[in-house]
Amino acid sequence: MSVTASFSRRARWRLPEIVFWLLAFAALLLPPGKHLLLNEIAILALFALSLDLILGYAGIISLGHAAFFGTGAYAAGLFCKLVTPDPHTGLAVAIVVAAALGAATSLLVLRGSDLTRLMVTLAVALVLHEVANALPLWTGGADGLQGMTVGPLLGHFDFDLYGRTAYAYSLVTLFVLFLLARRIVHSPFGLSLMAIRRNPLRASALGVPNRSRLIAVYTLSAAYAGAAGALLAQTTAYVSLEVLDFQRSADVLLALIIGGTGWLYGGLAGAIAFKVLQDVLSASAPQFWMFWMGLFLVVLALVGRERLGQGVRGLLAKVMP
Amino acid sequence: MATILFDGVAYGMLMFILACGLAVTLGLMNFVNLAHGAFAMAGGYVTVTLMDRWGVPFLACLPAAFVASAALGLVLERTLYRHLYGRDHLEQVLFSIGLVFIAVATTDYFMGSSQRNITLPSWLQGRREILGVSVGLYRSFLIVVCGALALGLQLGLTRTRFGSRLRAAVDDARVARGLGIPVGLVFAATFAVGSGLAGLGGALGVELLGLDPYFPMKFLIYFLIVVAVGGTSGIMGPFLAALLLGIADVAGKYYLSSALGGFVIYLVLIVVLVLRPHGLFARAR
Amino acid sequence: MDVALETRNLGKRFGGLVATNGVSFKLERGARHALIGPNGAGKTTFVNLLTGVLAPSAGRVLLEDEDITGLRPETRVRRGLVRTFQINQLFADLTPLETLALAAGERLGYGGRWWPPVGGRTVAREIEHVATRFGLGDVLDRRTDTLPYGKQRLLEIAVAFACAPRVLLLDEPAAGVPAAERQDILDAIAALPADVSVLLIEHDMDLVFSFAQRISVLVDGALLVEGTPAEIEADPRVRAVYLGEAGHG
Amino acid sequence: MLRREILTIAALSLLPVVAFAQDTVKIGLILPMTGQQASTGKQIDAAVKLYQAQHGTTVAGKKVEVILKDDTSVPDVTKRLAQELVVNDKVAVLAGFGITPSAMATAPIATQAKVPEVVMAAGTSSITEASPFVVRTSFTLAQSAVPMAEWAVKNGIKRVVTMVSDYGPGIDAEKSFSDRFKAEGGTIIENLRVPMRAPDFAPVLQKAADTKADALFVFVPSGAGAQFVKQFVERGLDKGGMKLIATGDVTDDDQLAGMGDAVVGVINAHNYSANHDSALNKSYVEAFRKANGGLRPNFMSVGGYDGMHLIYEALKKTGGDASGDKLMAAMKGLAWESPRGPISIDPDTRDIVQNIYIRKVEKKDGELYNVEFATIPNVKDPVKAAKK
Repeated sequence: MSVTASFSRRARWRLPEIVFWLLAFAALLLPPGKHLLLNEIAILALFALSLDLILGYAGIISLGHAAFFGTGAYAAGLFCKLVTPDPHTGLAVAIVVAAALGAATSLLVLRGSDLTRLMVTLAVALVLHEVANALPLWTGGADGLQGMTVGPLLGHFDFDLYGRTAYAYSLVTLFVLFLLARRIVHSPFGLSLMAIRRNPLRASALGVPNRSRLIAVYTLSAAYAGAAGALLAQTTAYVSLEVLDFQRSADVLLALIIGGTGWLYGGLAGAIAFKVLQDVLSASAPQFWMFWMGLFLVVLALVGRERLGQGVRGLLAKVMP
Repeated sequence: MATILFDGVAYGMLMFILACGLAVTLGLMNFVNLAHGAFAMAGGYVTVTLMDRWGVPFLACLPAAFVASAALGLVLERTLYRHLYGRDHLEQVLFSIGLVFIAVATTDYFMGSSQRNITLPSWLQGRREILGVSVGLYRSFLIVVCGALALGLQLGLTRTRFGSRLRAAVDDARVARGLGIPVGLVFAATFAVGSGLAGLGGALGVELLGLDPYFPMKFLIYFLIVVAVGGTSGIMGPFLAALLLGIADVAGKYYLSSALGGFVIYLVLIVVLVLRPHGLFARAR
Repeated sequence: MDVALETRNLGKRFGGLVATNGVSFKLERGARHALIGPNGAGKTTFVNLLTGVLAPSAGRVLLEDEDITGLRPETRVRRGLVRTFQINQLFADLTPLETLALAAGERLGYGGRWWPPVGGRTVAREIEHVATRFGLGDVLDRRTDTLPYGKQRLLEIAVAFACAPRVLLLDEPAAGVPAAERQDILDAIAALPADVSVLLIEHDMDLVFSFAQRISVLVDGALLVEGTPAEIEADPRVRAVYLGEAGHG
Repeated sequence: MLRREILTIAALSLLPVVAFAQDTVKIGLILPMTGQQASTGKQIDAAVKLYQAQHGTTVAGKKVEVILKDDTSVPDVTKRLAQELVVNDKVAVLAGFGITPSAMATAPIATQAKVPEVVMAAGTSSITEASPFVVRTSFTLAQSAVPMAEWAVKNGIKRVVTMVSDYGPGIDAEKSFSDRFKAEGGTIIENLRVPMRAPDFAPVLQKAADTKADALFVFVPSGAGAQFVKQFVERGLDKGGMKLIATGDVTDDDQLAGMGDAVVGVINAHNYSANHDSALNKSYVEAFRKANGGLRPNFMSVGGYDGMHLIYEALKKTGGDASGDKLMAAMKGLAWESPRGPISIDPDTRDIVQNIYIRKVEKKDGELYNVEFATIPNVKDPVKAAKK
């Protein structure tokens, strides 16, 4: 049947995807040295993936996504300190807490222009930042949350100085959540999100309940961001106010735009490009790397990420979803 | 009480001058220019350098700051910005953040990363009793200058040929071109004036806000708040929003404890935007 | 007499402007009814009030005797009140397959599912059925914006049809379609099932008179007159309105 | 296969990661070179470079190599950089740390890898307690705030309003000042805090003015000081008879010259003034300015300069042995003369012991300086002292 065949083609795994993940896992076997950076990349990739779910798939732009990242980080940190050092339950708790915050604040971003949403999300993150600063008994205030001793992974593997355990943990979490996201964007729910992003009026004329879908995806995205925050808290055994900082929201937005919105690998590619570039530039020019980074962004925008990436993307889009 | 109100008004007026260029580019030209603060910073550094190095009097620095920033705006508009009109908002974000990075790094390289200060002329220092209220002379100066500028802008936008051309160009660039309006030039001139005003605001703000290479990032949030709350349909909305922001900020910090005072302004922002997604003073659509 | 869709004293004002003025209107079950009116008569506002995009300032909307005035657009769609769009509002970079899957999936209650992939057996069968009916079978996998305009307009109707309408609002379905492809659209409309009540909002008098059994005329936001095509054609007020509007109709 | 891999990782992580018997001793210098704290990073970086230019790059037969990294003041980045420096570059010492959270985040690495962490800037008291490998060459806020409180009481100031930036160091300053001031019989009328994002001080200053206190004690991070003092004067508080007393961050040497005459007469307490009267300091200031285009060294710079001195001296004592335990043992109790005056490392707390000077801003040779007029010798961190 042609229709069924067409459908099954939509979600099929392509070779480059498989290669990508094999490489990511193979990096675990590298000699120690780069796993710490890889861990940071995996966390930023997950964070960017979470932003892509709302920006690329549902059209909600956010300049305050750190609200959920930070909430997840603090939730994981406090849970580790107060309840149990086991990382897995901590991760689960962080996801639930961030998702709850996402559900609660989703009502604020249901309508409005890009500018409105930009400002509302930004304001939510800033409020949380101030709240965290105002509760030093809980969060440690500006000194950061200390005294986290994260338990071993699966009860066996300690988070060591080399960061290999950390990278393995973050990568597996990223991979599992990526699989879930991949499943979701190819589901009827994902399809309806794409319709809402393109034209909300039209989507509702097809019977799509825009509000509940947006609430659902915003909550989901918050959960993902919370997971990323929890990974950061657990692999660094430390949470500071910077997890809620404006800079963090801006960075993840930059990374996602660099990689391209609306395809799941955009956040991943962007995170790799952004972090590697930052690492290389700031190692070679600690005082002046911002200039080169800025130049890169300007050129990227002027040449047009579309045009620049069209060759590459066109090729990839054929083989990746 | 009156003093607090007065302080807030002065602060708000300054914010308006700094942000009104953004209201025009974002609101009228639909361009997300997150690098707006860089032009303000340019004006600030022009002033500091002129005063420090060549002893130019403060008043003479203000027009210089305007002209320098406007020229910078014009050059960048003609060479870079215009290629991004009508492009995706996200690409504009990418571009303008990149520009901020470049501006910050370059300024840091040439001007150093420390805070810079100016010394006001003595006739602008100190306080006076006016109608029983003790007011700062510099803040009074700010209110007079910025108030006059706001009035001038409003008249310029509504009463002059240039204003009507701009509005036509913004409404529908194609139709405007058909009517013989040089749309590209109108946009460039508008952009330059907006940048110039930001530069002037930067010069006026050194005394109150300080000046360092990270100025464009530090105050971006405030500029965006002014534009978002004010709505993007003209100049008066952002003007009122800036006043409101100034008064709310100052009064919030005065009457509430620090912990609350810090985020009262953001809560107000959320409430306003949820109730009026297009801004407090936007015309209903 | 069975009423499919009804408005009672429906009104809408924007500030001082009255866009819809006390419209009481009935669409009978299985009707082929047309709504005409000069430019600016308030047809678009009226459709937006019916579909729930706008909230009325006064009056009620009833679908099969049930009050739906406060319902959201998507809820109305699921109750069977479906519309097509006058200006092309299809999802340009999705395929007809995806667009139809969206409509059919929502109707069959799969729309919110996030685990199974798009296009279960029921939905696939439904799409094949609709695609065959509207002659879209061979273009299902192409991007919508690469289709000939006539096909796009057909897809517009097909998508609405996939929502299983009981009342279908057709907003200028043939506007802008090249003459060569026009007949396909007319055929598709003519072949709509008899139990679907159709309200055609149209400028094109040829289409109106060939299709409609009843016609309502909307002028300045209010119903001017309603009757059979012959009655409308003979009505001097309608003539006055249309002659007054130079070069139209 | 996987199992063996895991065992290898486990085995590796047990080894202390230190370079033994190598000819080069590497120091990982992590500073905020960009971002709001960039001026701190630049001062310290310049001082470290100056120290190496003056004292050579070889000590006890070892070549000392400094690797500079920019952490942009984001603590998780600091931590990652520290880890990479330890694992990849095998540094023997971690140094720098512009802000408290950065130093705190790195402390577990220092403990785990047994690598000394020389804190050259961050000023919260508790940092040295976060790891037995932390040693500090900057200052603690309480070190400045407590002598300020004592001086105020002795000089007839009875009723004080405090105003601090609302974050860790600010709260430290507020608490230590208030506690001591009250203990000495003074009255704190109100503790005001300003949010970190506070571009306008007008409202808090108005609040302070309304209290009609004898003096306003203030801590704001270096950088916000100039605006604060200007607005203080603009509000006429100085003429209203309210004294302004502060920690030395407010009248930071880095910016003092450009602050204008408004700051003349501000009384403050701190560990270093570029105007400190000693031969060593005069040559230090001169060399620093020469190497950095006229930039005046501030209290951050001496933290970096003395930090390098500490590392060099410790290496001399160990005869070039750069293992963490030996270096730490050598560092404890070291005493020397710094450009700021005599200083030493408290062997119990690994925190710095130094003179605190009460200063007044004055114009000398047409430039503004913090002129020292009273000395409180050998001040230990009062917060830790109180705990004993």
